[in-house]
Amino acid sequence: MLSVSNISKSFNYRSVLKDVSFTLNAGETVVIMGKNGAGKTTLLRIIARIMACEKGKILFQNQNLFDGEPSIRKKLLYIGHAPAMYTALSAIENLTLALNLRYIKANASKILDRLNHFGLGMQANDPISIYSQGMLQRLKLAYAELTDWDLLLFDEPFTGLDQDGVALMDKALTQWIKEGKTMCMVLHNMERAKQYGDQILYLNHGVMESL
Amino acid sequence: MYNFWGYFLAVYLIVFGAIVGWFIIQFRMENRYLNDNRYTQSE
Amino acid sequence: MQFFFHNKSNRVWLVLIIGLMLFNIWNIVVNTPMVPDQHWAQKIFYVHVPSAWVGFLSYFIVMVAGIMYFIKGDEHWDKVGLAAAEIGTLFISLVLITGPIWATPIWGQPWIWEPRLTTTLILFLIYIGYFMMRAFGGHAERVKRYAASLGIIAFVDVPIIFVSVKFWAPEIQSHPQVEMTSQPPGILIPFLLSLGIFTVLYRLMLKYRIHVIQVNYKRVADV
Amino acid sequence: MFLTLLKKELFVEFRTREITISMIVFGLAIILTFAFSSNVSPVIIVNFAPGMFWIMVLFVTVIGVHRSFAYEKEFDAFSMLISAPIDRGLIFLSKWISGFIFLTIMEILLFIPFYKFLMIDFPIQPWLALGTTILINLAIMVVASLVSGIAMRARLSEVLLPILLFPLVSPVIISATKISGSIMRGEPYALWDIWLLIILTVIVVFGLVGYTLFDFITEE
Repeated sequence: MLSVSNISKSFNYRSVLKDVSFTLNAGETVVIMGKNGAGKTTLLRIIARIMACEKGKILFQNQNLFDGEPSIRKKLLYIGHAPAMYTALSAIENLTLALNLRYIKANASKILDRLNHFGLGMQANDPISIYSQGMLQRLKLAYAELTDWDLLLFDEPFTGLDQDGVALMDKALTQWIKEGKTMCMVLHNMERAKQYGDQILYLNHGVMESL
Repeated sequence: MYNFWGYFLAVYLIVFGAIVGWFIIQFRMENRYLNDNRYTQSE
Repeated sequence: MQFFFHNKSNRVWLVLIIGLMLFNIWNIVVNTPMVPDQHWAQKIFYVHVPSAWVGFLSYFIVMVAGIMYFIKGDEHWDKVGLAAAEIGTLFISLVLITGPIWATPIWGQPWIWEPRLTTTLILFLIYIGYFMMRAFGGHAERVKRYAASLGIIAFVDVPIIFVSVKFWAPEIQSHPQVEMTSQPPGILIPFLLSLGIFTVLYRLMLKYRIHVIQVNYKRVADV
Repeated sequence: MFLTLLKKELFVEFRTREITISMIVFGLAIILTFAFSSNVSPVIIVNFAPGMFWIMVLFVTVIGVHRSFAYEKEFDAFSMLISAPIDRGLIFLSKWISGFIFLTIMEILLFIPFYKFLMIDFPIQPWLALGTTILINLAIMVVASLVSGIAMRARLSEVLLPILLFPLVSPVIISATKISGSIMRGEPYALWDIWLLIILTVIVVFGLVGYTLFDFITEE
């Protein structure tokens, strides 16, 4: 499904990723761990083509991600720390926009139903600038549920969630694993990594080691 | 009609002075970088 | 990494160019005819016009380096672009200094809004922005991409600037480049010779600057 | 896909009205400064009016374009656009056209105060003036969007944007002043057709260059 080969990225000549390679087959879930600043987020953003990298090749569904057409990334979804949405727009408008950008027909009732499911039904029409960190995290979950993706790059799903937020996230993740979806997550605590990850990779000093 | 010897001299001094100056600056920079570099390697 | 002039061919080139330059100056001072009303001032453009030519050639190379950097993604092209931008700006500022010096006796005041000088000035301002962007653009890797795209945008703008300025500022008759084609061989031959020598000098300067950037990059990257 | 992006630009602007408000108020401030600083008789002002108008438009474009990229940075909204499976040249086009729309709205609103405050009479053929202004807006906006794509993420983007923009857009400003001047004086088309050609070349050339380069510029 995804094969990342010898990615290297440096900021002001300090190399953050020296030579990162790993492969991820369909239906598998990979958890990437590492200290802060090890380059986990950089790696995910490079795969999502948000960030450029100096060297390296990435094949997604064995098509070259760097030189290929943009439409290759239709089934690749990246969810980062920030919700990547417009503060001025409301939750519904943001989701409609995000889905249209991915060539998905977005009907309002389906969106509203997902928002209700994740406990955001009441604030659906308020601009997301007033959302709390936990609500933003649920908005991301709703977004992930609505888009049909084959590979999800999820950056630290559990930050800023209260009790039932964590429960919601657990339910969603286990359900996706049951459905056989492939995911690549960045996590921090070990037993969650063991619970979800078929393969756990440890990123330190710019190189990827499997634990 | 006085000839413009002064202007001619000024222009040539500026142009060739700048070019020679540039070479000197490059040489000094190269010197500094290489010495700096040699220092780290020999450590 | 060793000194640029350690390897034999660069040293030979340096000696050759010094010789050519001295010959060039001697040739201009002695052999070129003295134009009646301008006397020595007319000899300024044996240096002024070649510097402008080298400056524009250099900005063209920045564009080519930018395009190649995007196609190949190879680090080397960014160094070529940076070196060419720096040397180009050096020559263009020489043109902007010598231009008014030449204009004071001939046209009466130092700065005249005429097409060529104005185009050179606007290009100079664009490259001030280019170097500011290289300083404040963000981390080095991103700045390389921005610099390459700015190099392309700047040169694409040159013809547009030249045409708009050509109609905006009235043409002054006694402009060196305009006169060039209608010159007697006595003036034309030394001029073309000087042009060639300046281009050869530029080639050596470019190679030298790329080498110095390479040495600096090696030092920074290893640390 | 371009329409979705354009709709988003207009929608966000409609919701916050940041760009239009700041453009109009800033434009008015510049007009008043012109009026205060030049209390000469209108007969003399007429020669400077086109130049003043386009200087105002240029400064207002810098404010507007800067705002339009600022709200992309909140909540990292720009990464939604970049990671989406769309061609990034479309982002450039949507920024260009939406900026153009805001600039035209701003100019229409400031058209009357500009002429009234400087006490000069309106151009003889207003439709011709409007048509050329629209073309000139397009030309200014294409350069502004391309340069703001570069300056957006820089640390000193407030300073870097005008410094990069003004020299690059100078041919457009020269042509714009010439066109507006001759329209105000009601000169025949033959006199200022060359300037219109320059404006059209800028639109075509920078549109193409922007479309191809934006893919490299937007990546972080």
